[in-house]
Formats: sequence, C-alpha cells, structure tokens
Amino acid sequence: MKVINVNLSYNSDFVTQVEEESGQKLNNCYQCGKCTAGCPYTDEYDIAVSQIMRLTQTGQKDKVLNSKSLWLCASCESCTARCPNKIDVARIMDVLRHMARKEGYIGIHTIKTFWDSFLGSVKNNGRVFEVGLLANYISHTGRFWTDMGLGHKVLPKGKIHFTPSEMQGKKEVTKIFIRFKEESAKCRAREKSREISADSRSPQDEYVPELRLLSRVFKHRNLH
Amino acid sequence: MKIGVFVCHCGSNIEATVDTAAVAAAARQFPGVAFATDTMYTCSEPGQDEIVAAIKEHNLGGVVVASCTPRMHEQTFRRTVERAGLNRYLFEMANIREHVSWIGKDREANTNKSIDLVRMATEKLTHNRPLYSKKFDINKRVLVIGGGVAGIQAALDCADGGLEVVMVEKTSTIGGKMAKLDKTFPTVDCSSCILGPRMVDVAQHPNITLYAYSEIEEINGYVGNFEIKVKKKATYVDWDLCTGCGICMEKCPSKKATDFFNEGIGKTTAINIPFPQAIPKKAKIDPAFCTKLTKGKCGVCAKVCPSGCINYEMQDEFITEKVGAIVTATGFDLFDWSVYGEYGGGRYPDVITGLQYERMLSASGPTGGHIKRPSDGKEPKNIVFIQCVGSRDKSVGRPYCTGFCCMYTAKQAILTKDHLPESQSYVFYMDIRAIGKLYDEFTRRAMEEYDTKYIRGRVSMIYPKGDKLLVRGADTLMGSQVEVDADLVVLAVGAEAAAGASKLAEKLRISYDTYGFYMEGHPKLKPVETNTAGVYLAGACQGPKDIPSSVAQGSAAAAKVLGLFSKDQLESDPQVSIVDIKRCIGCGKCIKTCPYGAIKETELRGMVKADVIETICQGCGICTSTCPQGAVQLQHFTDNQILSEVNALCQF
Amino acid sequence: MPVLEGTELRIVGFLCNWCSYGGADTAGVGRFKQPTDLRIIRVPCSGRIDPLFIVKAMMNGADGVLVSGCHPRDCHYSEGNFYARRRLEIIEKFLPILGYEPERFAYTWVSASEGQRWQEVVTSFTDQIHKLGPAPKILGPQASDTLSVMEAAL
Amino acid sequence: MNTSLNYAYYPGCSSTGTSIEYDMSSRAVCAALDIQLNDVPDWSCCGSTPAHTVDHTLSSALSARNLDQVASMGLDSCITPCPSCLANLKTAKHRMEDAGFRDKVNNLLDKPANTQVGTKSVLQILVEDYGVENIKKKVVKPLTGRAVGAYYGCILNRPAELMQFDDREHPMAMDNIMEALGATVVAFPLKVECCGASFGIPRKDLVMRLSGKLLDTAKGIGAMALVTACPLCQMNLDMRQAQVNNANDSHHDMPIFYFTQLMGLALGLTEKELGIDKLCVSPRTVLDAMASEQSVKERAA
Repeated sequence: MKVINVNLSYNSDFVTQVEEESGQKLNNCYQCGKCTAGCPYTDEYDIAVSQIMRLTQTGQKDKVLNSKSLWLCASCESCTARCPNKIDVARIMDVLRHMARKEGYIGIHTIKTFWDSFLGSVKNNGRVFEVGLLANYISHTGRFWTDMGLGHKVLPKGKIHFTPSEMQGKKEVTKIFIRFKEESAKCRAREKSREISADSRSPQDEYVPELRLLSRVFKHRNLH
Repeated sequence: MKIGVFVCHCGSNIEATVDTAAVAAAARQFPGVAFATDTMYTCSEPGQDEIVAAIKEHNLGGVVVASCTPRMHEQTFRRTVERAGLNRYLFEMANIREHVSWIGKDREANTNKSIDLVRMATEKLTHNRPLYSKKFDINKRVLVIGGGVAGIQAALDCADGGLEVVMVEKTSTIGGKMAKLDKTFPTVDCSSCILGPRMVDVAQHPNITLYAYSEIEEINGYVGNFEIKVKKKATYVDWDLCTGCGICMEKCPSKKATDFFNEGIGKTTAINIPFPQAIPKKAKIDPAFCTKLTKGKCGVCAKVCPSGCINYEMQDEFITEKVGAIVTATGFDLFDWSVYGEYGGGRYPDVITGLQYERMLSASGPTGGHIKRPSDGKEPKNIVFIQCVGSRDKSVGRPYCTGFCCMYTAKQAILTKDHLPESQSYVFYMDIRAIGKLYDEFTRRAMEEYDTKYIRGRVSMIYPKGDKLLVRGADTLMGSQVEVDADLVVLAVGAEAAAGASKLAEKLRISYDTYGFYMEGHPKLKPVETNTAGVYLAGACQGPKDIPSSVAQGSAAAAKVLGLFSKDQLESDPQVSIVDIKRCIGCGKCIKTCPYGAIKETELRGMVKADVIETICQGCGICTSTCPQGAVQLQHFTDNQILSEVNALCQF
Repeated sequence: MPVLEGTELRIVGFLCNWCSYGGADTAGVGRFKQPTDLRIIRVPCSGRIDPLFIVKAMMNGADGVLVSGCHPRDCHYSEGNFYARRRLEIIEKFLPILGYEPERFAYTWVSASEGQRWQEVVTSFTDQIHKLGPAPKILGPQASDTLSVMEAAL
Repeated sequence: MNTSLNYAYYPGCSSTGTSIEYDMSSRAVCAALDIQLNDVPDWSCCGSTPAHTVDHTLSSALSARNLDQVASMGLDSCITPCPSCLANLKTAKHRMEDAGFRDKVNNLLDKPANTQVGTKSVLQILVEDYGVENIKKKVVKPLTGRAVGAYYGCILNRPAELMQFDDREHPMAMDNIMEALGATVVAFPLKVECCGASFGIPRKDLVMRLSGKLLDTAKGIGAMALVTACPLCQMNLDMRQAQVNNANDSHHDMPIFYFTQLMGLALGLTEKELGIDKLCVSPRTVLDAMASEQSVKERAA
C-alpha cells in the first residue's frame, strides 16, 4: 500500500476548485459515513462516497478523478438529504465528474457513452429520441444485446417510435450545444495557456447524428 | 482631573496586533492625561502595583486601563484604584483586546482604533463622579427551581448550612431524570439506591419546603429580596390527607393515561403516583384522561379512597414566597428525534430512546426489568444502539455534543448482556467521548468483556423487513456500507434545554444561548453565577451534564448562596438613577416606564416630584432616556458622560 | 484622526452591556475577524439609548450608527429593549428628514452567546456603510435647527 | 375549491415514448377535474441527468429555454409529470438567481431567458392546489379490494430545500390520494430509495439489484401493486420486471401503475384513455379483483 505524504500530495488548487464550483466547504465533513451508509450504489463503487469526500478534502486529485464511483453516482440525493453537516454531497460528485470529464479521465466508458448519446440525441432533435439514442449508444459501445430483449414487449405497446418527435426550435437547442462546446474550448484554451502541464487526453466526444446509424443497427436485428 | 493611562500588552494577546507604546504615546497628548504607559500584564500584581504607584506619584485623579473587556477585569481594577485611595468609579476601561486585537490583524488600523477607544475612555472619565454604595438587608432564604439531582444537592447543602430552602418541582415527584435510570456509569451502581435516600432527605429536612407539581409564575425583586409567585397546579387530591396507599390506582378504570415517568413505555391510570419511591408519594389526577373530569362520569377514586382526599373541584393555587437567592436547576429534556424520518420518525415501535430503554431495564419499570420488544413483547436478540441522534448534527440544529450518551450507551450494552446473555449488541458511533474518571476503561470493558460490537459510522436508514428492522449504516473504518438485522434499535438521543427553559429565563432575567441553555457568568471563572446577581445555575440547565458534574455544580451553587448569605447586609450598586429636583416637573413618565417600580412620587413644597428608591433601582437607565427634562440621570451613564464619548469619536 | 483616511469610515455602535457587548466579546474570544471601522460605546441597556445620541453622532460626523441590544423578551432589565425598539423605529423614520439615508442606521439584537452573529452583523453593516460612502456633512446654523426640530419631535 | 386551476404543461421527452401512458393519464385526470393544461408550445428536452453530469450551465441552459417559453405564455406556473424534468427546471430557476451563473447560461442561449416561472409536479398541484378532499368527492369507482404501495423515487422531494414538497424521508402525497380513492394503502418502507435510475442501458445489473430490492420489499409487505410518479421508476420496475426476475431468479408479477392511471379509473375514465394497455406487467388480475369487490359492495348496498 502506498504511503501518502500528507503535505506534498495535497493539491490545493483541486480543493479550491471543487469548493468554488460546488459552493460547498469540504472541511465541514467530519467523516461520519452517513453518505456511504445511505448510498444505493455503494455496492458498485470502487471508492465509497465518504472516502471520496475524504480524498477530496485531503487534495488527492488523481485518485478521486480516476474513481469509477463518480460515474456510478445517479444523483439520487440520499447523501445530500441526510448529511448532518448539510453538505451537498451529490453536487460535489457532480462537480468531480465535470472535472474528470474535462481533464480526460476515462471513468466508465459505457455510462459516459450513454450520457453522451443521450445529449447527442437532444442536440440533434431538441428532444430525446429513444430509438436513436439507443442506436448511437450501441454503435459506440458495440453492445448489441443491451435491451433488444425488451423489443417484443415494448414494440406492440406503441411506445417506441422510429422517427424523432418533431419540434420547430430544435436548431435553437443545437445552438446551445454548439455554443457550449465553443465556450468549453475557450475555457480549456485559457487553462492550457495557464498551466503548461495540462493533461490533453481525449477531448469531449463528438455527438454522432443517430439517424444515420439507425439503418446500420437495425440490419443486425430484423425488427422492422 | 489628572488622568493616568495604562495600555496593556496582555502578553502578546494585544501587543501582537496593536502598538501599545504608540497608543500610550498618543494618550499622553490627550487633554488631562498626566501619565501614560504600556505594561506587560496590567492585571498582574506588578501591573496593579504600577497603577497604585503612579496614582500616588503623579497625584492622579482618575485611571484608564486599555486592556481586555470590562466584563473581565473592571472589578479587579476598581479595587486597585480604591487601594490607592481613589473612588472606584474614577476608573474607565478601553476594550482593546476582545474588540480590537482579537478580531483583526491589521496593526495600523488596530493601533489607530485603540487610540480612539482610549480617547473615548478618557473623555468619559473626566465626567465621572465618585459614587458610594448603600447597605441593605437581605432575606436569607433560597429558592431552588427543579428537583432533579442537581437541585436536590443544592437544596440539601443549603439546608444543611442552616438556610431555609424552598424547592419548586414541575412534576409530581422530585428525582428528575436520574430517578428514571436503572443503573449509573461507570460503577453500574443502582440509580435509585443512590438517589432514593437523598430524595427522602429532602422530604424530611426541617429546613426544606417542597412544592411539587408546581411552577414559577412570577419573579420580582432583586438579589437579597426576591418575591416569587408559585403556581401549585391542581392535583385533584388533597395532599395533606393523601397517604400514598395506592388503592385509587388499583381501582381507577381509566388505564390508558400517558405514563410520563416511564417515557411512554406502557400506560398508567388517570390517577397515579409516578413510581413507588416517589417523593412526595402522593397521587394526582391527569385531567386529560380522567372520565370524571372530562365527562363527569366515574368518581371511583373518591369512593375507594380511605382518607377521602379526592377533590374534583380543586383549582390551581398561588403562593408567594420571599427569598434572597435563587438556584436554577431545571435540567434538560430529550431532543425530539421524530425529525429523523430516515429512522422511522416514530413510526416503528421497536425503535426507542435510551431513556425508554432505561425504564425497560429497571426492575421497577413497566416490564419489570425484562427487555421486551414493544411491538410483540418478544425478547430481542440483536440490539442496535445508534449514537449522536440529535447531537453533533447541524442539519437538525444540534451541533453540540451531549457528552454523556457514549457512556450511557456503553452501560446499556453491558446491562443488555447481563439481562440477555444470548443477545448481541451493536453500537454505531462516531467518536467515543469517555473523558472522566474510569470512563474510558468502562467503554473498553463493554467491548472487551461484553463483546459489544462497535461500528464506526452513522446510520442512514432503518426500515422494517419482516418482523425485524434492517439497520443500514456505514463502517467507515472498513470503508463500506453495512447492514444489521435488528430486533430492537435504541437511539442515544441527545439532550436539549428543558421545555420552557427560555420562558423561565425571561422571568429570571438571565441570558440563554441559541439552544436555550442558560448562560453562566463567565465560561471559565463564573460557572455557576449568572449575570443577574443572586441567581445561580446548577446542572444541565446550563448545558448537558452527567450526574457527577450536575452534583458538583449543585454543591457549588449552594456554596455561592451560603457565601452570599454570610453577611447580613449587601452593598447596593451605586450606578443608579437620581432625580434633579429642580428640573423635575412631576410628569410621572419615569414612574410608568421603570420595570422595577423603583421610582415613586413624592411631594416637595406642594409640587409632585419623582424619587428613586436606590436599593430597588437596578441601573437600566430607561428612565433617563424617557425623562423629557433630563432630570433623571443614571449615575455613571449620564447623558453628559455618553455624549462625551460620542464627541470623542465624532468630531469635525 | 479618528479613522484611517481612505480605508475606514466612522461607525459608532451603542451596545447594551448584558447581551450585545457580551456578544462582541464572545466574537473576540472566538477570534471572529471583523472590519475595524466600528467603535463601541457601552450602555447598560438598549433602553438607555436616547435617540439624541444617534442624531448627535450623525451630526458630528459619524457615517453610520449601529445599535444592538438583547433579543426581545431576553432583556436583562425585563423590558428595556421594547422601549428601545419604539424609539429606534422613530429614529429610522427621522433620519431621511434630517438628510441622511436611513441605511446609515441599523438596530439589531445579538445575545451574549452569539459571537458569530455579531461578526456577521458588523461585517454586513460596515459593508453597507462603505457602499453609501461618507455621510453628508450638515454643519453650522442648519445643524442646530435640525437638532431643535428633533428635540421637539421627540 | 379553486375553480380556475390553469397551468402551463411541460410533458417531457419520455411522454413521447416510454411513458406515454403517464402523459395520457395525467391529461385525462386533469381534464376530468377541470384543471386546464396549456402545452408549452415548442418545448425541448430539459437535459435530464446526463446534462448536469456534464456541466451545470449546459443543463440550466436546456431548462431555461423552456422556462422562457412558459413565461412568454403569460402563465406564472408550470407543471410536469416527470420528477427529473421538475428537478432540472427548478434547479435552473434557482441557480440562475445568481447573476454570474445567469450570464454564463444566457451566453449559451439565443436570447436571455426569463426564468421567473415556478414549476411543480402534477402530483403536487393535485394534492396542494386541488386537494385530496376534493379528489375524494369525485370518486365514482372506488379502488377497493387490493393493497397498493406508493413508491416515490429519489428525486421527487429531494433535496428538500429545492423541491419544497412533502416529507423528504416519508412522503405521503400518493398514499393520501390512493386512500382517498378507496384503495388499501400498505406502508412502503423504501418510498425514496433509488430504483437504479438511468443506468438501465449502460449498467443494467445495477437496476436489476436495486429495482429487485424494491419489488422484493413490496411483495414482503403484501402489496399487490405499486403506484409511481416517475417515468424512470415506472420503466425500471415495469418494463424491466422480467429482466429483474431473470437476473435475480425471482417471480414477481406486480403491476406498476402511474398514480394518475389509478386516479383515472376511480374517476370513472376508461382504461383506454389512461393507457392501461401500455403497461408491460399485466394489471388484469388486480383490476378485475378491484372491480369484483366493487360490485360486491354495490350489490350489498
């Protein structure tokens, strides 16, 4: 087990950034563990949420941002609702995830891809188009069997549509994403110019227009 | 007036952020200042000697000390100047520690502010006049409010010291929370064996008058001469006749009354004596549950009572008592844990409080000392104790540590094993606070000898699963979520200020903190005094305390009262209002506003004038700001004195 | 100079001895950092505060006046803070007539245990005064007029 | 009773697909109670969980566009059936009270958004604005005969400071409605426990475990059906119930209703207009039992 030098390994910029972006004070945490006690996802976490809090408090950036737990948090708010110190733990998890994403920490590929596919769908259609989202997700993960078993249950119910719901202002929504990407790029550029050693692993994923992919996916499963 | 100024370093407390030499140098330039210096510790013996010497050497007429808050050392320095032959009121303090050096690190700004505060003090001092105390007689009786262990200790110590004691207890028996306990930590002594004889002593002591089932209605007067109005609540039983035989309880058909003494574990009868060792052992009727009182039907107790003491017509009675000092020992109550929805908020019968568990453990309790689940009466096997419920929790407004829960939980875990050798206890804790003689050894025993499983972490949720309760917590030392299938969950519920504590404080005119606990005179040096002369504190009303601390404070309060009453007369504070007869037009506004009735009307050559009764005036100065003529002036805080301070600060 | 030129403004505080002065002490004991502008005058009770003290302070050049007493019903002298509140409410309405922004004056309740609250009160009131800047200077014969108006009104 | 309940209605994306029956039944119930719903004309996705896991400004921008549309409708309050949309719309309004954040969000939009509009859930206005007592008066076919549990999910009332609705640990809104409808309500102990949320696709195993636990608990307390107020909860428990059974070797056959569907039935609406046929786990047995209990009662009367 690695010995940690408490003062040398303390990344104060990281602590400051988490506190600023989350609006929470990390020193308010006294490690009672109530967040871990209530977290429905603890079973799957590689680092329990109370320990994420401790590692963040002690400035262990790399270990925190590498944690798979960040990607498994469903923002169910159990931790926030019950924290005796009124810390919005879920928001800290959110902020850590943003940081991990921006700095290219891989996290859990499937979950990140699902979220990206979801947003891609919103970007292209203004609303979520469930079939398209699934198609995109599958094409990025190669997980063909994901939910195809549900097809025969859901299809006859008339719940699944093969064309996205039409809305007029979808271009406005697309523009939100474009501007967001531009702003993030500007932001990253500023950060890079500030710190030369900035990590330059994979940038934000491109959202692939799903409709194009649809035919490809459904060729494998003869669902039509 | 020749003024001397002494600027204190207070070691580095002031000097580190205030240039005291510069402050003294600036003070030398103020009008009237004949001498100014900076000293290391002005309150120390050499420091005080320096003041005395300077007064004599420079023939000073008044002294300013710039140091800590006057609430700390004003009395000290008044005695110092008196030693040098000055009147004690020819002295002023500038608070350059609490109000300057401790609240900022900017040395330049602090030095400048200190100079300002010294200027203010010297300006006020030039307007000071010598003031002289008067003596007044005192009533050497003491009122003890609250009959828990702290109040009992204070009452017995005072009574043994020869004072007459009046004890007022809210419930129908004395004994307080301690009477509800089965055993006490760390000795596992039987609680009622220790407390019982003390309760009997109270009942039998010739110097103690006990008003049980009574409350304080009104308090008037001041140190040495308080007047107390006590409300004796209607018991519907003539206690002069009641023998405590208990036949009424046996026969009462209304058996669903809330059993307050047993913390709601089980029910009691509408007419009841809380427990066999109650003092006084007298019955009272709970009117909410008595069908005679609610519906006019029944009357069984009146029929069966051999001494004919039942009186359904009884009314509350008011009694006036005169005392010279008051000991407040109103104790604590348990935090209302139902705000913890995640623990069921009271919906699950097998989640109980530590105090309810005590009643269950007690041989004279509702289960006869058998541990049984309230839901089905079964013996539990797995018992989970959860600590810090309503303690150290900002989210429920209780950030403080109650201090004794760790210990009573360890005790209960040990007793559980004694009662049910097959059982297994689990304790969820955050930190173990066992700071007392033999305390830590005791919690270690719970783990080492009684195999109590201590789990470091809070519990997030309790929910029923079959006939068990699933307790989901964390073990932060393992770094994982843990679950326990529990048969019974005992919450170590924290203490909060007793219900009604703030209302009583307002009657006593003492301060209380954000949580309703009473404020002591000084956190270190005046732990039993309050800021109101003649009112003392004992026990958990000042903050959560275990039994030894409560008893110690009870004795300490008694010592203070005995000390106060060691003289036959007290000196009045001369900082009182006086009336300038020439300016007074007899409008009577001051008489109306005085909260103490200390101003009366007199006649002077056929004209109405106001007159202050010096020994009653408490020196608030409301009359001074009310008087349209400026005729009533509060000594030491006259209009001129305060305006001189304003002018010292604000001058174009 | 009473205040540091350029960085401080003149703020006078009137505090009752039992609650707020104690609260300010508690803040000091707790080392709760505060701006340095405020100078505190100790009075036994907020009921002792004559509105004229406040007017006088303002007219003599104070940029802000802060009054603090015990919480309602927690007065050491039973009811002094009720009298204080009545008078101070009048002052609040009166200041604009005298030519001062009403925000230059505030009254609040801080108990002896509330060190942190005192820190918040001082910090926010000082900020408020700095936002307003130095008070208008009312001098000369006009000043005595105002005073007499004030006296008559009270 | 307030006779003129009138709201902007934000259906949310899932209403166009997997939770179409929630949308249908919400509209039908509101119509039956004379609550007027005005569709937000060109609503777009609120961003849901994925958006706030990427960035808070992006998430708020997606929600703000919708709040702005509601504001331009001239209505001061908006309702949505979906708790996830609700949380996003409320969070956006709350965060945009901060000027700095507001600027950043407006930067992403075509024009600065008016986000003054408050949002509530359909459930909230039914219990708070319409009132459980008034619902009770409208019941024509009481839901007698079968025990139902109410499952609220994790974000309908959390965080409490933001959502400002019902108890954070022990909500009662749906329990009270169900009781008013004449159902036997069994106290469901895991009312606010997470079902696995949006992990159904990327980490199905999580949903299997968490939803499985909910179904086990429901069965344990003798519930014959659960009612929900969240499309994601309903989907995980209903559509994935067979998967849960497969994964956990369990044999649940528990209908999962939207509370609006049972409300509609009690108000006398048809199964068709409430989308009862869209449920994956057949509610036939439970509904038939309710119907026969009713007729027994009617005959007895």
